[in-house]
Amino acid sequence: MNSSGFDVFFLTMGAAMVLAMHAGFAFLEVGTVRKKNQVNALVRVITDFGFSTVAYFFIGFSVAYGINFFAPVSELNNIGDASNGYEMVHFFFLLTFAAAIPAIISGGVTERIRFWPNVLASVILVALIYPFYEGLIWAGNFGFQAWLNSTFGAEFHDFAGSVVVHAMGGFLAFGAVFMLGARKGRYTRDGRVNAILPSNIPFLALGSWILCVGWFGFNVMSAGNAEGASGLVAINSLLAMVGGLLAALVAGRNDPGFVHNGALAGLVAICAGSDIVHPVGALSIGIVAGVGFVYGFQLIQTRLKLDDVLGVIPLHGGAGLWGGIAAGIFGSTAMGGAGGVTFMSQLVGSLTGVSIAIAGGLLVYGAIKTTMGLRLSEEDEYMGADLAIHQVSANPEEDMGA
Amino acid sequence: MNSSGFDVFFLTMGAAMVLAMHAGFAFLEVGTVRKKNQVNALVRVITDFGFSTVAYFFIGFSVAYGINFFAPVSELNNIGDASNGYEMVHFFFLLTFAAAIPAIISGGVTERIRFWPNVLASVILVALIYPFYEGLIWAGNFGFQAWLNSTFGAEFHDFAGSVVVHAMGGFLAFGAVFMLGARKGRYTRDGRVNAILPSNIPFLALGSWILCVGWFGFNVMSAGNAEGASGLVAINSLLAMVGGLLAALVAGRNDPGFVHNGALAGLVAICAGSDIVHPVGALSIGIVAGVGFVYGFQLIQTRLKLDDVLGVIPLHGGAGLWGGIAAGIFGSTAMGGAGGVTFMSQLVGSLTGVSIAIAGGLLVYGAIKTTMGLRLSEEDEYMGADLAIHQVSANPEEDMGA
Amino acid sequence: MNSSGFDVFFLTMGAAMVLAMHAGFAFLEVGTVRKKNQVNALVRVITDFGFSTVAYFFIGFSVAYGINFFAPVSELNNIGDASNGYEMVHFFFLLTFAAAIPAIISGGVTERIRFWPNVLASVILVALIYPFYEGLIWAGNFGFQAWLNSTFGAEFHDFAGSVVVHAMGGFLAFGAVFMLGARKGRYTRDGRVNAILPSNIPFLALGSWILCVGWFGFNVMSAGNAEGASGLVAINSLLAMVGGLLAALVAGRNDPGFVHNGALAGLVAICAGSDIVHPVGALSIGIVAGVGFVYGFQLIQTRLKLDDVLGVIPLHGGAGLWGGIAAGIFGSTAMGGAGGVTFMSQLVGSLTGVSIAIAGGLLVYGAIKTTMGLRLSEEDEYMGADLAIHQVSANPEEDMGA
Amino acid sequence: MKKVTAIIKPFKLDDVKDALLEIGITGMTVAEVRGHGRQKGHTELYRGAEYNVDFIPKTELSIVIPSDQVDAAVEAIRTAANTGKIGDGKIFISAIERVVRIRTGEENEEALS
Amino acid sequence: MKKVTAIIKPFKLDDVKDALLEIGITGMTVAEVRGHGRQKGHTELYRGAEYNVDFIPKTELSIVIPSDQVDAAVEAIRTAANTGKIGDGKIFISAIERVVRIRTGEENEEALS
Amino acid sequence: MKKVTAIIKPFKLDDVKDALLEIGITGMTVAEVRGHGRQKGHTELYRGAEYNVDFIPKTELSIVIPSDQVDAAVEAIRTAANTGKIGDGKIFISAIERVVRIRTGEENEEALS
Ligand SMILES: Nc1ncnc2c1ncn2[C@@H]1O[C@H](COP(=O)(O)OP(=O)(O)O)[C@@H](O)[C@H]1O
Ligand SMILES: Nc1ncnc2c1ncn2[C@@H]1O[C@H](COP(=O)(O)OP(=O)(O)O)[C@@H](O)[C@H]1O
Ligand SMILES: Nc1ncnc2c1ncn2[C@@H]1O[C@H](COP(=O)(O)OP(=O)(O)O)[C@@H](O)[C@H]1O
Repeated sequence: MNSSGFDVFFLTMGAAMVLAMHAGFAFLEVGTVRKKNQVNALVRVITDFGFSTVAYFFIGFSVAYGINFFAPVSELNNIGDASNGYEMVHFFFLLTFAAAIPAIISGGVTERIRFWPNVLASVILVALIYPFYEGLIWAGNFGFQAWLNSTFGAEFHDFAGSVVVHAMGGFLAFGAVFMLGARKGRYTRDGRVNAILPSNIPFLALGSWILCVGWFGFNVMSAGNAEGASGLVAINSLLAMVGGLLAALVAGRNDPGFVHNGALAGLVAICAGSDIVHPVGALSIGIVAGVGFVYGFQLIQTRLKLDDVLGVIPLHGGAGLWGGIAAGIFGSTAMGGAGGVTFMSQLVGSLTGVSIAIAGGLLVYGAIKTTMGLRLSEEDEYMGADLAIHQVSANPEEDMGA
Repeated sequence: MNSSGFDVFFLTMGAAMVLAMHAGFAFLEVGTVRKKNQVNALVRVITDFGFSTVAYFFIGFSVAYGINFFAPVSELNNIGDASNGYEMVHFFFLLTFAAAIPAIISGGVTERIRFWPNVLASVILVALIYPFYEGLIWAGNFGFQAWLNSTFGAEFHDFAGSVVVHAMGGFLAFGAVFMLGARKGRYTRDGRVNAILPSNIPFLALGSWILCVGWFGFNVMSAGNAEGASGLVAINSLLAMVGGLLAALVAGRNDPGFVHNGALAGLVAICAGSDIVHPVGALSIGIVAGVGFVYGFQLIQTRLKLDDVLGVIPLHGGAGLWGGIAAGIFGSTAMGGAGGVTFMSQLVGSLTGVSIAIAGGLLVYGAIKTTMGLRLSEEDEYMGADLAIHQVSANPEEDMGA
Repeated sequence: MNSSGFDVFFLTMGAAMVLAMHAGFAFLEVGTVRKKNQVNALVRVITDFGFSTVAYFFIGFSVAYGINFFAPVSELNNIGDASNGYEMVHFFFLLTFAAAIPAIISGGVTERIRFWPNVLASVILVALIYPFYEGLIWAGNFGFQAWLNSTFGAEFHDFAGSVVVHAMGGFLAFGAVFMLGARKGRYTRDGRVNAILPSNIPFLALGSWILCVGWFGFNVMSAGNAEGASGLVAINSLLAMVGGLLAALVAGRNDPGFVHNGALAGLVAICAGSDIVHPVGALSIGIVAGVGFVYGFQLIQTRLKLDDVLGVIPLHGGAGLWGGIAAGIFGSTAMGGAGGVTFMSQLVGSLTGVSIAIAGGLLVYGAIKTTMGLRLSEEDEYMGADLAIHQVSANPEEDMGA
Repeated sequence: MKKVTAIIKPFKLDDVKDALLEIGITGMTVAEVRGHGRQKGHTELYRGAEYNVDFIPKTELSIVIPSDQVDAAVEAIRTAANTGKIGDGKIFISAIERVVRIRTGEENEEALS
Repeated sequence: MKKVTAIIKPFKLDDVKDALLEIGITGMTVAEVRGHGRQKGHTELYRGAEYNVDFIPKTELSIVIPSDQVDAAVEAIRTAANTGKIGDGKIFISAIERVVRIRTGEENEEALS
Repeated sequence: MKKVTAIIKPFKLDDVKDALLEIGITGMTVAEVRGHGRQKGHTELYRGAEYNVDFIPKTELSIVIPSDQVDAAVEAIRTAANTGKIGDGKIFISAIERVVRIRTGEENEEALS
């Protein structure tokens, strides 16, 4: 029996689940922003996904893996050792990761970013910056992994992308949010934070649930083929999610936003080590991520005065970085893990990713800001991105009275 | 190792994903109609699904494939060469396609159709008309495919149903919409169109996302068994979806309804050729479908004066027809495709389907109109289908003040 | 080829689908309660899931199956005969069933239960009471199945948990609802029922759709491994769902709540016998479940004066019990089923489950009521659980005016 | 000047507005209200349980006009809002002492229209 | 005739309505409003950030009645709406010059009730 | 005592509120309304079809105050609500005969503030 068909099936399910996560990103954002920006959140997320696909198909994938699809179908079906067009569904699966980069950033820049400058940034990030680091870590490009291995005794281990995807996205958002500035009315003249209340908790929760469920495709299917599917990855994802949500419940004093984001923080943090840490380690990793998210969110908004609307810097950036490092701690055999990792490789690998992200974000968003401008006019921001950009509100029948 | 279990697994996932698409149809409609018709949209879609199942189980499936399930369980488990009851999950998978017919039409006739006459139409379509054409194309009934093959050098190739499902549904809707007439207030006395604004863009987007994700089950699992799963089908579906959404974004000037429906137009159009066209061909097919939807929608409402509420005639009918023909263009080896198709077979096969659909729709809805009546009373239409048919509104606590 | 990887894949999909069902439970409840209790419904469901995971991981799973995970990863990956960490994903799959217990009860106790006492009850049920009965039936503990076999000629057959999960949850809810008492204003002084209208039908329907789709993971993946996947289980689940929804449509006179819950009643009832009854038997089982739900719901609220908000006692309890018994009727070869069941074993096995649930529910909720109190203060109940417990409403921007 | 406030059935708003425009009254303010009157509380059944609908959705239309237009306005509203069924609504007339247009500061009759 | 307008706490509406019905006043119109007064703006904390609640949800109840019923109506509203806490609301009385029932054209006292 | 009712642009509410607080007027009631006037119906295009926006969202602010504060209040509202563009709104002044504070039973001037 030919196993390629099964692997195509396996990755199709994974890709569909991570594709669904993009709907999750959209609804998490729809629920968190004000009503006048809901439509824009929806359109921006799906548009970013569209342009990301094009960017990764024509450029990004070959930057990372040196594979492209400019050959007749008959050859495409048999790239590599595989048949059944395995490499094409593999592309699809990895694209859904790449496209998560703008989806993550979206939650930070929402309610005030202009439409096309945002698209441009997404394209640059998905075509070049993300695949550069992705290739460094997952394709062994430029000898970085080999160097870590010879220097610190192991490669940098990031099974499903705590750092490659999440910390990358979260810290790219840092540059974007910094360049954009805070929403009008977010800070008083004397520097206190004004709360801007979310529009719709059920949509926020819906987004979180979709992300949670899809995440099992993100993590388990990161094995790449059905034969390698691992029950350990599944249970660890579960326990980290639970650790994150329960910790955020307590630290966030029952706030629904914290609870539902806490689950995601746990999942972000477990990606890197889900195939090597012990389930109790996964629970601990999740707990730290959940508490870290609650305090990180408040710290960033009050101390750093960064108006990161959904808290993507602490959620994806902070928890992702923690996940990369935590794999070096809880993955060791001393902690009941499977071993094969070293703390130093994890630390250096993670910080390298974070540095690239911060530098890349400042650069890309800074350049766009100075050349074409990043931000809606004050009037458009006041009116809301929905009417300003899309000429329609979230509930047209009710709002626009026909 | 016995592969039937895997194929059952494969098709169960496919069927579950396409079942989910029916929720997608429901929410796309809920979001697009006025608030006073939301409940009816929901109940009508799930009810249609229920009656479709009964109709296809007792009649439709044997019309198309000559298989029925009126034997003891022990025999059912081993119909055909398969074990593990493969044919029964195959029925489930194909039913979710058949039931898409009334789900598609629903978006055209909503806000004014009576409940039970609509059920009756759904039953007739799913028991007889759809399976007749389905059998013609997918089961080789009545020698139609053989004739195409000998006349034009290839069978009509419709891998996942651009024509068999979507054009069929979309052009059946033509007859339904025509017989029903426009919603009250849709056209002014001097023939201009009045906009009737959608109630809820987030629900519309939710519906679209569910459809997009489920579509990968629709297309990839159309292989029928796990061994045949094809990465090409997956990547082509992705690229056509993206082509459709980006084209509709631009052509529709950022309108959220066009963007989210554009993705679906791309997916409709790629069904037929997803296993044979090149990914760049798929992107092109999607782009044409997306632009076509935007202009087709406006054309139908302003020129043809058909009040097709969700635009299912251009979306499923137009894009489906285009998909059937496009497979004959982009599927050729000259265009980098896998070959094995001819333009003429695609054209004739597609137009045959469209003709059956138009004739069938006019006949069925016309007959019901003259015998029992199709349309809500003016008063009920004004009050809304929710209160008129279901005695409850979409937000009872708020609307009906307790 | 090693099949463990495929089985891990198989159960991961099953677990993810049943995990999604918890979102379904949440939205079914969000839509049914009043607006002032939506946030609480969301937070309570996800929190219950979190604590259930911890309780089942540390205690419940070993109560039921004698397996725990307190060993290094290298050993965990090979528990039992399996590799790839199969037992860990098996845990995940079974946990999603165990966690359904509080999710089911939640719909009965909503709008008035205190937060932490509810968590405590969930933990006790998932750590001890549910796994006790689960082990009795599914792990052959304490010789109960052996006794049934020798006494009545067959073991108690509950393929996917009509009784083990649903009747257990539904009748545990009986004790909870009884101990809590009715919502303020639910009954007039002279004993008539006041309707308390649902807040949001689209969310209710969304919850139902998510549950319906996820259920195919619940049932089909109950085979435990891909080789055992059965098309009969899939088609039977489909037909029972359809039977339930159509019957509830008619009996409930087009009410959207009844239709969408009727589908679930059919699915609850088919779990037990889905692998042995004939599809037409499944349709009949669903029809009875759908009608039974409509009348059971009204009976319980008007005659028994139990304020079971979502109707979980008739939905999960009533239909679950019926499903357990029905497997003994329609599963017989005389009815075209696969045989291997006896009516008496089904009856005794089901009633044993129901008895344990009623006793357990009264005991646990009674004990918590007398020691720490179960119910919100009158003022908090009036204000709503959202503001009382979570300091935030479902639409903060709109409700809390910033 | 007088204020004419009409409580009408919501679906009659468009007709009433058109009738007022026809006689040259263009300034008006509308609010969603709920009313109780002869057309009063009724009891409905929802899934076997009763509930009371005490207040019925109505639309409140207010126009401030010169005193000599009151009769014409009342007539226009009456004709347009009438369905002949209970619950058609009421018109209340009261005195307005002064009117100011915010934009220009114009007062009274000049500020109307 | 007089118009009696009461700004009350929303959850008191049912009690006030019943109290008015008891003294024979059945016609009333209700609107959702937001109020500011002694019970004024407070600052709350949401996820570590402050926000101001300047206006508090209130219900505005208007009844137009013959002048001689005003005292009874005021008394009924006061008793029913009183919780003794700040923010219980106010009653405003003003003159109504004319009333018309849309359905029948009846005027003034006949048009009330 | 007088009732001063201002129909203003919704986004000006905060400014108007602050202006009133500044001159010592703290009691106020606000409602969401829709208005028609000089700034009237316009036609928009949605997906190739036209629709009419007949009424524009406005905010209605009512304050009941002693007669001698009316001028100050009108001035404060005018200044704060003015954008100079059509649709800025109107201020209507009418008489209030009696005011009662529900909580204490205080009447008239005492009941204000
Ligand atoms: N005395 C009143 N004061 C204030 N509003 C009233 C009064 N009487 C009636 N209304 C309003 O007018 C509406 C219609 O009045 P109703 O008595 O039901 O019918 P009709 O106008 O045909 O006599 C009521 O719903 C209520 O909003
Ligand atoms: N002068 C006023 N003009 C208009 N509305 C007022 C006035 N004073 C109070 N209100 C309304 O009455 C409500 C209650 O008044 P408040 O001063 O808070 O408490 P109390 O009625 O107990 O004195 C306010 O929220 C506001 O809606
Ligand atoms: N005569 C009137 N009676 C009641 N409300 C009015 C009247 N005239 C205007 N309004 C209200 O005031 C708002 C603004 O008036 P408009 O004529 O558009 O602009 P402006 O105030 O600049 O003259 C209107 O939308 C309406 O709500």
